[in-house]
Amino acid sequence: MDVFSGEELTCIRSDRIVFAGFNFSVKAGDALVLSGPNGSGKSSLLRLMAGISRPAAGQITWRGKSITEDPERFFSDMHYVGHRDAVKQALSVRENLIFHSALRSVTSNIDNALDLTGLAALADVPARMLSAGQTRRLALARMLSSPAPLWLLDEPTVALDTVSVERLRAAIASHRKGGGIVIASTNVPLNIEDGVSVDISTFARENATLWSNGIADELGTEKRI
Amino acid sequence: MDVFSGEELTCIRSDRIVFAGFNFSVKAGDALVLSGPNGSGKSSLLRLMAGISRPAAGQITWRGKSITEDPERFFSDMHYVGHRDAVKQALSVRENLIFHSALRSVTSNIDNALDLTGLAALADVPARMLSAGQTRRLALARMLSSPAPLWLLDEPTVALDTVSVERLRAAIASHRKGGGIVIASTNVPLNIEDGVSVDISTFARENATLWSNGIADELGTEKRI
Amino acid sequence: MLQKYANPKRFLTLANSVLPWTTCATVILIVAGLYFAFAASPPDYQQGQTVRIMYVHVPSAWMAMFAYAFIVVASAVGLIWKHPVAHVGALAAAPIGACFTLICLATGSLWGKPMWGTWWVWDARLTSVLILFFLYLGFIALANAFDDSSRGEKASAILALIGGINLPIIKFSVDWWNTLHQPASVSKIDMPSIHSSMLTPLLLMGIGFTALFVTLVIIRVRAELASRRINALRAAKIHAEVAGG
Amino acid sequence: MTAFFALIKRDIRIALRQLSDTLIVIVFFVISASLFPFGVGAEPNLLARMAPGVLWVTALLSAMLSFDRLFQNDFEDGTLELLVIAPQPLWLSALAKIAAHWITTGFPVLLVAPLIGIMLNLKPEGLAVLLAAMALGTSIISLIGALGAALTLGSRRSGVLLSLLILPLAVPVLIFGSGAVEASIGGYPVSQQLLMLSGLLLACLVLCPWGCAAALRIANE
Amino acid sequence: MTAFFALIKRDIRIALRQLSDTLIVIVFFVISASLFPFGVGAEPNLLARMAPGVLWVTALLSAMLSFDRLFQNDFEDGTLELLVIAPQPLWLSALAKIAAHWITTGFPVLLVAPLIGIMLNLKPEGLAVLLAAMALGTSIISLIGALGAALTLGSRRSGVLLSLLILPLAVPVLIFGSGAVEASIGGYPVSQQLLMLSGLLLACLVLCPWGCAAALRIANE
Ligand code: HEM
Ligand SMILES: Nc1ncnc2c1ncn2[C@@H]1O[C@H](COP(=O)(O)OP(=O)(O)OP(=O)(O)O)[C@@H](O)[C@H]1O
Ligand SMILES: Nc1ncnc2c1ncn2[C@@H]1O[C@H](COP(=O)(O)OP(=O)(O)OP(=O)(O)O)[C@@H](O)[C@H]1O
Ligand SMILES: [Mg+2]
Ligand SMILES: [Mg+2]
Repeated sequence: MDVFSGEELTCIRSDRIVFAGFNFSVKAGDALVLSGPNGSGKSSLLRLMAGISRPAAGQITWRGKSITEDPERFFSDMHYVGHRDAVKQALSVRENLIFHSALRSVTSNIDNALDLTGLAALADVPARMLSAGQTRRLALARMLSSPAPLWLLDEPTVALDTVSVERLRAAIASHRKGGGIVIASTNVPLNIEDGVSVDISTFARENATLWSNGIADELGTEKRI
Repeated sequence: MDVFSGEELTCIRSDRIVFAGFNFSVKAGDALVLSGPNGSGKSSLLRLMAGISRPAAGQITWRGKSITEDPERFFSDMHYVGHRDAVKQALSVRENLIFHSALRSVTSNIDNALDLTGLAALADVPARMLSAGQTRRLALARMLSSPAPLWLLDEPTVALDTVSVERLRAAIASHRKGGGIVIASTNVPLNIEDGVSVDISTFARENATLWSNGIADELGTEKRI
Repeated sequence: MLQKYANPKRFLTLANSVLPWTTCATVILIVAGLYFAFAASPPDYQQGQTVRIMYVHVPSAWMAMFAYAFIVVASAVGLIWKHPVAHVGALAAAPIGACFTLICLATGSLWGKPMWGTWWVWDARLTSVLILFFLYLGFIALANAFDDSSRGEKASAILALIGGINLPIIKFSVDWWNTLHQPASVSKIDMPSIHSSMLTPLLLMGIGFTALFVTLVIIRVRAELASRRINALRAAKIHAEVAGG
Repeated sequence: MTAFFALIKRDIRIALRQLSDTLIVIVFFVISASLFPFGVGAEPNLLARMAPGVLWVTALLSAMLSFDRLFQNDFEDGTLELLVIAPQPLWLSALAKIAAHWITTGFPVLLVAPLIGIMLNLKPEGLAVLLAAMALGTSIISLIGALGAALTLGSRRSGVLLSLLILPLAVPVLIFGSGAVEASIGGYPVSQQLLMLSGLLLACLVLCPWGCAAALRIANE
Repeated sequence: MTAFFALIKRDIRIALRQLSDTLIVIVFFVISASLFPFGVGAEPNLLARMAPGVLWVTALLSAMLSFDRLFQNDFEDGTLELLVIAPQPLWLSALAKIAAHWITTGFPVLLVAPLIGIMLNLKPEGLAVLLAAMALGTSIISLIGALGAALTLGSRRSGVLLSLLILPLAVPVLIFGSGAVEASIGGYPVSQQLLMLSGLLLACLVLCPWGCAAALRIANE
């Protein structure tokens, strides 16, 4: 059974159609890797999937329900790590994690997350003093500190050193073994075991803009633009 | 003859010695690749080399003169691309480049830089609408738009797609062929042809801090603390 | 010469040998000053007993300015020669100077009530002392506003240098503008125009306050250096762990 | 609700990371209020007449200074995205941030207001009313300011105009607030002004968190 | 010098694209000054007495709203690093940013000041002097404010800390500025006050860009 799927997704950014007619569906334990050149819409797609923005057309389903129908449930089943790290410079590493886990209803294991990302020794250091890769690890630790079946990761390996990349790969593997789903975008080969790879740029519509050559008609009026 | 060199460099961040006794020297056409795990001091070293911060001890020489002696000349001979992209969201891609080239005294070729980074089509788009990789390319275009013999690059390939990485590699090769110098930090293999690689973490001093166990003595009073 | 004592270790050795002397001097001078001020000097023929406020007011006004001058010099040394201890010294002196300024303001307005009939007037000298007080507060707040202590001490050092213009304004405001406040009579360049029975306690208190200031600064610098050493050791331990694991 | 309090706690912790930060709010209020004697001259009667107006303007200003940062930091570092997709309603998160803002700026202002009133020769009869009116007024200002801050975030075009419309909304607060103080000094009843302020507060409590949530969602699209 | 003007041009362009930051200063100036008739009652004589002081204090306080952002954006996105290592002196870049700040905030305030003066029953004799004094005064405030902004860059709660630093330094401007207007209304000569303001401007022109440059360099260490 498909746990997470999307149908005929169209993304419009500033009146330009970035991609259209994108379908996906993943089951428990699956991994989906989004690739494509810069600007092809990987981040935009992940933001649609996470419910941060709404698709211009099409819909996304989580466990048989549209994600707009019961957003609270969907949001508590999902972790999103975007380009930006959501790290508060003034707070210590641990305080950052405590805050983010308080936003979620499930119990969380912060020490475990710190160990998994190799940040345990830095727990009480202000985040301002972290290097670029350490900051990125803190963002990943946020995800590892509380369980959720769906992980949406936007270029998770950026700025990580090789040891940390290995650790992340191990975390993804064990997450999938437990029935978790991972959808990640990347520009470097991620080498996720038997992950399905999709090149999002094949769904681009050259020269298609919302107001040119009747795209608005084509999308139809019953689908929200 | 050494064009750019540093002697016994020591870097202190928030009272902690990140590395000490680091020496380097590069000649025209050389490439130096800095590696090391997250937090080992790659970015800190590049900022010392660029003259953004001052070493706690040691000195850096450009064409036989300390860079603090004639900073204006050194700065006009150097390009630095850091973790942060220095891109103004409210300005268009071209306006961003025009501004940065106005800061430099040499004439610049903005259209060429746009072509080299594949941003020509996006020239009049506000930078706010760029994707992560496109923003990074804009930062690199700033460097390509005006000539300077020394390039200091902090993880230049972050967020770039494979085509852009190839383009960057080509730009670096042609820069070196013209007698340019490249110093780059990276966490992923950069494959720069016959570039020298240094692992900065071998210069770490465990337990060494400014205020503890007489480090200030050790650094000596004739070297600035 | 300066270079030598910029080093935390050497500074501590020096400070520890000086401290007992300044402590003794403080106690002796202030006790003697208070005796002359309250027992051995006459009331003023015009101002009566209230003149005794002067023996606290004037020395603390001097110290308010002296402490700020000290901060300016220490900041300049810290910025130009990059001596870490100079910055620590400036930070140590700031709260002490702020206290002297507050005492000067408080005793001044206590004195102002019987003399001028009001607690406060917006006259040039009074206003510039109030500004000095705000500068102290700004200096302290700025120095403590950064996670990285070295950032804070450098930023506040720049503030101190620029705020230094206020000092001549305070000093000469009474000569430049016609104000209610008394012009200088003790600290005039040529000869003091004040009777020696009043001058003695005034000078005793002045020197005593200076000794007090030096003592307090040394104590505070010592404490600060110790706490930095502890923090630094802690940070080093953390990062050694990071590098190791 | 744990998320609600976690958000408040985090914002307060960031604001109060060190003690000097709290003191600064108070010092700012004191300094800006004490600027008026410099400008106007130190005549006690004149000062006393101006006191209510001065108090309210400086209170509004000290709150104003902090609004552009209210959501900006969270927006830029990506925390706001996470609040949008946190498993709790966004308006509740917005309300939590507004509450934290009030606690860290409105409340200290409230505490020192009587002192500044005395410094400006405000008659003692006015102090109790001043406190009551300020408690209401600073809350309203926090709510309205947050709405303005949310609107200016990201979506530049519409945000600018809307925030300019928002700012004049604070004017009624100033009018009723200083009106109440004036009335109490003059010995007139103040219930009408306080009632108006309470009504405004209620309206803002209903509208502003909702508006904030909508604006924040748009900013993150 | 091309870099100098490029910097001014860029800052003005950004200010025009993000109008809210610019307009908020003027709107606040108008609103807070026009509050006084409400707070004090509309007695023409009393208003006229207060007018110079109120004008100066509200102009200073509303300028305060804009300093927060002066270097902040450039600092966060990394542009400031590049200014530090640009092949032109950093104090010149700082001066360019200060000039742009004055053009986008000080100058508009100057333009509306006479209108507000009339609104507050300021005698027409005072308007010319008001303009002259304000032209000097707003420039000084821009210079001092930039220094404060540079010093507090990267600190916690920089907005409020900034005011604590700037307001005391700006007090002389206030005293001489409103003094000049009051003197001109009373028919006294104003040359002494204007001379003092010019002297202050000169001192600030020498010290502030230098201080800014030093502070910006430290902020990027
Ligand atoms: C809050 C109000 C006051 C402040 C801020 C203040 C400030 C100062 C300062 C800064 C000095 C040091 C001047 C110097 O050494 O050149 C000073 C000295 C002095 N003050 Fe005040 N003062 C205040 C009120 C008064 C009052 C009410 C009186 C008495 C009428 C007074 C009498 C004096 C005298 C006699 C000196 C010594 C001048 C000399 O011999 O140099 N002050 N005050
Ligand atoms: N702003 C800062 N203040 C204090 N310490 C800092 C600051 N930035 C970095 N550090 C510390 O300095 C050390 C070196 O950091 P740096 O950013 O140079 O590392 P890096 O090698 O570039 O790492 P990365 O691969 O993650 O970018 C780290 O241990 C970090 O904790
Ligand atoms: N905030 C925005 N407003 C308008 N358009 C945007 C915005 N962000 C991105 N775009 C446009 O949408 C398209 C897709 O951007 P997106 O960020 O999804 O690309 P991406 O595949 O993640 O690229 P990258 O590999 O560089 O991260 C791009 O063409 C970009 O120009
Ligand atoms: Mg992306
Ligand atoms: Mg780095």
